[in-house]
Amino acid sequence: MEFSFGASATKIITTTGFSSLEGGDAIMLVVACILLYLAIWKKFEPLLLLPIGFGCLLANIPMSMMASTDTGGLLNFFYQGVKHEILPPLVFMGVGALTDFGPLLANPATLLLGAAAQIGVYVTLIGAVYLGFNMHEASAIGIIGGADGPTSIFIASKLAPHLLAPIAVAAYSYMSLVPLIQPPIMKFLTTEKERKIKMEQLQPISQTVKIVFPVVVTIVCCLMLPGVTPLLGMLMLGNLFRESGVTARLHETAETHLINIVTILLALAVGSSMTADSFLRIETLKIIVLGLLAFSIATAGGVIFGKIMCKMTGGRVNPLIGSAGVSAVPMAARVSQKVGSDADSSNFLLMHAMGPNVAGVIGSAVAAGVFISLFGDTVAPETHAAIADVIGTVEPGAKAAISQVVEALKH
Amino acid sequence: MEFSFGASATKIITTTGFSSLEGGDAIMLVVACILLYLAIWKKFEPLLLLPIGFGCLLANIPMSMMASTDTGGLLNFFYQGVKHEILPPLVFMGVGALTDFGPLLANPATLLLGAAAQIGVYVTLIGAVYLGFNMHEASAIGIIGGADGPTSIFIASKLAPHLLAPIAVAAYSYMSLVPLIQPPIMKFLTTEKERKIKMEQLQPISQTVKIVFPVVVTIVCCLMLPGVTPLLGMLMLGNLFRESGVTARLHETAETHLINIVTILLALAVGSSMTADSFLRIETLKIIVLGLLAFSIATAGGVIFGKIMCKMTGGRVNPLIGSAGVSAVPMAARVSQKVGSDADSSNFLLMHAMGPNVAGVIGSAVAAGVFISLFGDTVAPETHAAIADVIGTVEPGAKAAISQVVEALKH
Amino acid sequence: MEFSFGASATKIITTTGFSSLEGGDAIMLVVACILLYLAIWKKFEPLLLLPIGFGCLLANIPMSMMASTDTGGLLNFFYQGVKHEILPPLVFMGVGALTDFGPLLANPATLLLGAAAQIGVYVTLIGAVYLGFNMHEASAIGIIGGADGPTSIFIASKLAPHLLAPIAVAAYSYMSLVPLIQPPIMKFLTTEKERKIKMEQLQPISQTVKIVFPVVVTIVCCLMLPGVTPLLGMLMLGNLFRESGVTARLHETAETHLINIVTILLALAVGSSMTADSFLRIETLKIIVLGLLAFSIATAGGVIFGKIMCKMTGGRVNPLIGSAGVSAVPMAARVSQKVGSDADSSNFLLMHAMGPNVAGVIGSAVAAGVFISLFGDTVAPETHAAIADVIGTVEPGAKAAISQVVEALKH
Amino acid sequence: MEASISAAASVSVLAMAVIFAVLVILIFTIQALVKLMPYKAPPPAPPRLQTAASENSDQDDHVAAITATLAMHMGKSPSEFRIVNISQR
Amino acid sequence: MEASISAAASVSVLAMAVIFAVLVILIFTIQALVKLMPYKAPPPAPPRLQTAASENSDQDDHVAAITATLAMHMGKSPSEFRIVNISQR
Amino acid sequence: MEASISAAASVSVLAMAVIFAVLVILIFTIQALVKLMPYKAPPPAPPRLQTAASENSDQDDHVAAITATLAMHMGKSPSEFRIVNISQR
Ligand code: NA
Ligand code: NA
Ligand code: NA
Repeated sequence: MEFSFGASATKIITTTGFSSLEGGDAIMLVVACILLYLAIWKKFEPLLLLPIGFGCLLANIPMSMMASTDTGGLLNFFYQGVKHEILPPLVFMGVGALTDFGPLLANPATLLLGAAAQIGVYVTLIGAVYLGFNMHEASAIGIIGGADGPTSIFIASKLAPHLLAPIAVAAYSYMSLVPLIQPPIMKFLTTEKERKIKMEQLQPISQTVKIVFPVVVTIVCCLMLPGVTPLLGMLMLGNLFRESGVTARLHETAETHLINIVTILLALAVGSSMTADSFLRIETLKIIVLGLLAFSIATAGGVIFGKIMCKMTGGRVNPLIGSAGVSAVPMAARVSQKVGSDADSSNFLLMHAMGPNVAGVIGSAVAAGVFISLFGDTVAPETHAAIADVIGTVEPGAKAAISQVVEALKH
Repeated sequence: MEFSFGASATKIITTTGFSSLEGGDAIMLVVACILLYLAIWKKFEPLLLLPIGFGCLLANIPMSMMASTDTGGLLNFFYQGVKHEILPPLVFMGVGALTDFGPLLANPATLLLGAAAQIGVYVTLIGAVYLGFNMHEASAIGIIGGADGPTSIFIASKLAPHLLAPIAVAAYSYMSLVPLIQPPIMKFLTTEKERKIKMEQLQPISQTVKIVFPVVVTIVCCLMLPGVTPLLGMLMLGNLFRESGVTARLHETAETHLINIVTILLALAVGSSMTADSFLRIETLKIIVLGLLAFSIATAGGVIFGKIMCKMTGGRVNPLIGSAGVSAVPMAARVSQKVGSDADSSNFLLMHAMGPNVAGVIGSAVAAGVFISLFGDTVAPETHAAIADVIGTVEPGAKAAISQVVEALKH
Repeated sequence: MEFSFGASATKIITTTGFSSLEGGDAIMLVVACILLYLAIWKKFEPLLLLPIGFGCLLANIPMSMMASTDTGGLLNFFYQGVKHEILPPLVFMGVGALTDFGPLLANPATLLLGAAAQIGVYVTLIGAVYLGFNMHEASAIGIIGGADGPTSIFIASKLAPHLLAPIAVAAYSYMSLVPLIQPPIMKFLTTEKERKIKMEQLQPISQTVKIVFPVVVTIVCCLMLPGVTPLLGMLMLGNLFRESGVTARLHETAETHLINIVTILLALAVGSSMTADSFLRIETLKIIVLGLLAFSIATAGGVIFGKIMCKMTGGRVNPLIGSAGVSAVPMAARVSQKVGSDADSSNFLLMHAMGPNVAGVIGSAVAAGVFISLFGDTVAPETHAAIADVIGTVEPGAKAAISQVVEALKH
Repeated sequence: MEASISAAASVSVLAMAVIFAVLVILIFTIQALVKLMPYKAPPPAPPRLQTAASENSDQDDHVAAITATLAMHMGKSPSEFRIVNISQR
Repeated sequence: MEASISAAASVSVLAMAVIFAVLVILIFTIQALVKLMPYKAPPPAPPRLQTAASENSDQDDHVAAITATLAMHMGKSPSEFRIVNISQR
Repeated sequence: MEASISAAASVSVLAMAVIFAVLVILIFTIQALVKLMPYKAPPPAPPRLQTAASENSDQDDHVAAITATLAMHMGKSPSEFRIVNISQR
């Protein structure tokens, strides 16, 4: 190799990112800056969208080797944790450690609202198929309506990894937009009188029930839908750390530094998958439209089922808590509170809305489980290929050895 | 693939866990619930047994892909950290960061009590061979008498990985039962007069000695028994973080969030190895019986050596501190304190018992080192196989390539 | 296998570390103890040099399987994080989270001092080539003059992994010696009058600029020198966590437990590469001499450029802040403060020196980027070989399979 | 297209049915749990704010908790310092 | 040897040039940023330490912050205890 | 079986011997260390609790520590608030 001044200068110039910056890269750098702007100044789920945006920025600097597809690169390494479905369950353990299922236990019927809101998932699924996506892709897009980041990432990386980036970005963006998306739908579907309904105070729940609950949910739901065990099981383990009262150390770690570390890795990995190739496609636009549809229908589904429960209980349920069934904890519950107190300033719905709100998390995990039961095994070959990818770097060695053998045998 | 309503319904029904739930799985789910009960309501080492029990629960939900043997599954991933002996040394680093060796340094002769308690390991070894286990298995079972979780897991995963689950569960369970197991043995072997012996106050130790100690232990013990270096070296590194006074940041992390994170991963991995196949065997019963034997003999060994030291020092050593030599820090030292103050309420043995207590940790690490020196290399081929397992997924590729070569050559 | 008393005793004796302790190992154990002494009693960068020294201690206990080259060993596992350039960027994220670029933004011209101090890197590069190192090795040695641990480790593991140990030790040792190395040079190159120059108070900086700054640096520098993206990008991400004000959770984790965990792993890995083979060489002595040269020239370069800036601004810049351009944050800035207040006790240079100090971090990252642009791709084959090493354990299996094929074909 | 939309529709109906089924089972389980393990009000706390003494004893708990917290942070023994003046609301 | 030293020298000159070029670009960028987004002094704080009332309101913030911190550590609700006597310097 | 039990017994005797040997070496090493680096009582602390002044200066340390701790948590500068009323036990 030559190190003359001229040769070196040429080398440096030809290896700058500018030398191979294409239009797509430049657009993606702008997209990254928009995400950062939304995260920082508009407070759109900043804990996720800031590192996602920064990961996108790094991935789209040409020759930086930071895209999720750059084998041997730093973010490719983190991306393995998404690809092999390790990071989303760990985030869910932290979510479980942060979640109080008390309001749900005090009013278990609100689980139905968490179920009803899943209608958003399936209307979107049909819409996605109508727009030309295949069933696996449509499922991964539909789950945006579950309003649950880790669940969306888990299902996308399992069923449609090539759509991971737009699905994750849409899911987190719309979760932040819940205070804008939901109120008009809620007001349109309810009467002033319904919105003014005051609900009875929740009954207290014994600590024993709170401890037994995560174990029972795990056994019941995971036996019926085993595919969702990594997600739902870890959620419930985190909650057991919280409620058992004997694992304070583990609880504290799970809900603080462990979830923070995993969030950083997960968000950077998702961001690193936002390359021009995968993101600047007509599919991304479709996903953004479908995601909005998903959130809207989910909200409507929850509110309408809330009206049904209102009727059936003789007016003891305020339909506004139904919209909280989309999950997006605790934002959606706060929206219920807000719309309720707008109708009657003495109406406190927050705790009542927390029931459907956490029910929505379980509901979309169950919806994810149904998808895995239906489509999970049919991607087994793809998953295999994915694993081979990771450690596929050895293959050249093996192949070289084999070709040596072949050469040797030829003589 | 068909997605008719009927076909889909059949798919969901045939992929529920119920459809393939066998008797063994059901029994293991009950075992998991018993472990959770003991951890939460009986406070049996909850920091370990709660996640172990939950890992067992997840692993035994059919088709959940959460057993330690399910390649590609979440808990299989954590299990690699046990298999490759990464997690136990990291736990030990945290233990070292939490341990004050001051009482041991103030009365170094108590190291002999930590040595004497290891007799439990070897009587159990002979018993295990008598019950039909081979020498490697017997060693791994014997080390339960060392009363040290990470050491037991380290040795079991090295010498008898197929017995990891029952050994780990027995070790942690009996550690919790120390307050029940030890007192009758201690009272049986000592006289009222011996139990009333008051010990002199411990001399203060200079900080310099406390700093030099972990380095010296590492050099002395690891040079003599190199196999135990990962375990003992990391224990001493953690202690050096604590005592050096210049690494407060690392000390704090090692003794809090790092050990907590590693504990969660380790315990889930151990729990995931508790499958019906590996656990519902007559060997498990034998191990449970042998584990109780190990703890009892270890306690007796410590107390008897304590009596010898009492005699030789002209009555200046209370034999009750001998039982603390089993380790089980700090439970066993508290038992010494309790039995001592039962005999004479003004008798404070706690600090004196902390010496043999932490000596017991070093003692069983040394015992582990002896086993590794004797048997460690003879499992080298097995270990190799184990490593091949992890990244064995590439082998199919290589094999396929090779068979292509063979095919090509045939023509 | 025989387990007679005699055979077992022989086994234990032949497997002690003593049986294969060679002179080199013994010397390295002494070197490890010297490092520990310097870290604990002389406070030489103890957060790094203590675990590096302890890693060296463990690695040089014969048969402990703790050297970075012992495949399957604990520290070899951590070493993968260095080899694949994962740990240094994570440390840099923590450094970014800990760094306030405010003083630099208030006086951006101080970036030139951070650039000028890089002259130490290049004079050393030429010196290293003169002493017989090749260009890759010389670059890795030169970067010691950047006075930045993670950058040095990153470049060494990329361009000259066989020199990692002496380079890392030299870098951290001289960083600790900055208060001894710099003052004589600073006093020699400045006049009493220059040292007494008082600088104007820094202008306040808007929070918006502080937020935009890390994004802009990433785009500008990484586009020009893409190879440094893992390092500089993660530094800036950590800083964005800090300044954005919306990711307090991630900021706290990045600057405390995450950087602590990564530091433990990184330092142990570096220590484990300090084996007799790699460290007890004439090259190590050369590197130690060159490292001192690097720091001295860097200091001189900064001070001389400070004098130029002093002249050009009509005496408004105190040349003493130039020496802080070597980085070694915040030690070098404190040295500027100290030497300044020695000349005039009412002279407060600390905040003014923080500008060039953090500029030095960016400066040496840019210098690293230049090296990667020039030499980064030419090591691609080596890097490939390195990756094959990691998962090379499968190769024997593949080779065995291949030889079986060959055997089969022979018949 | 027609076919796949009808497939999507049947999957959707089925999935909603499964979700409701699973969650209804969960509702009944929770109701059974709540019935089996009812909430028991803790024994009435000793009257507070009535006498200075009782308030103090109560405050002592809080002071102890804060003291321990700070002791941990300060790396000192809790016995080395004392916090006063944290009054009950 | 000669040749490689001269190569090293030309690499060094080039590298220093690149470093200065990159950092000069950065300087201009920062200067532009600072000009575009100038520092605005926050609105003057209400006068402190003048009246007991204003001091109290200010102190309330700090008390609230400490209370929240301790509440987190104590695992209790912030409403359960009250800190007084943290006076402004 | 007989044979393997006798093997187990000889391994056990040997292992206990090794353990005692290693730990006895450790005992002697520790005793040497303690003799070489004896404990030196720290210089007597200035008398406390005698005068208000000394107590105050002592308390200042604790106040400083707590202040720093809280400052860290509050993300504010320690100079911004002041804690009083932590009295020495
Ligand atoms: Na949901
Ligand atoms: Na023990
Ligand atoms: Na530098």
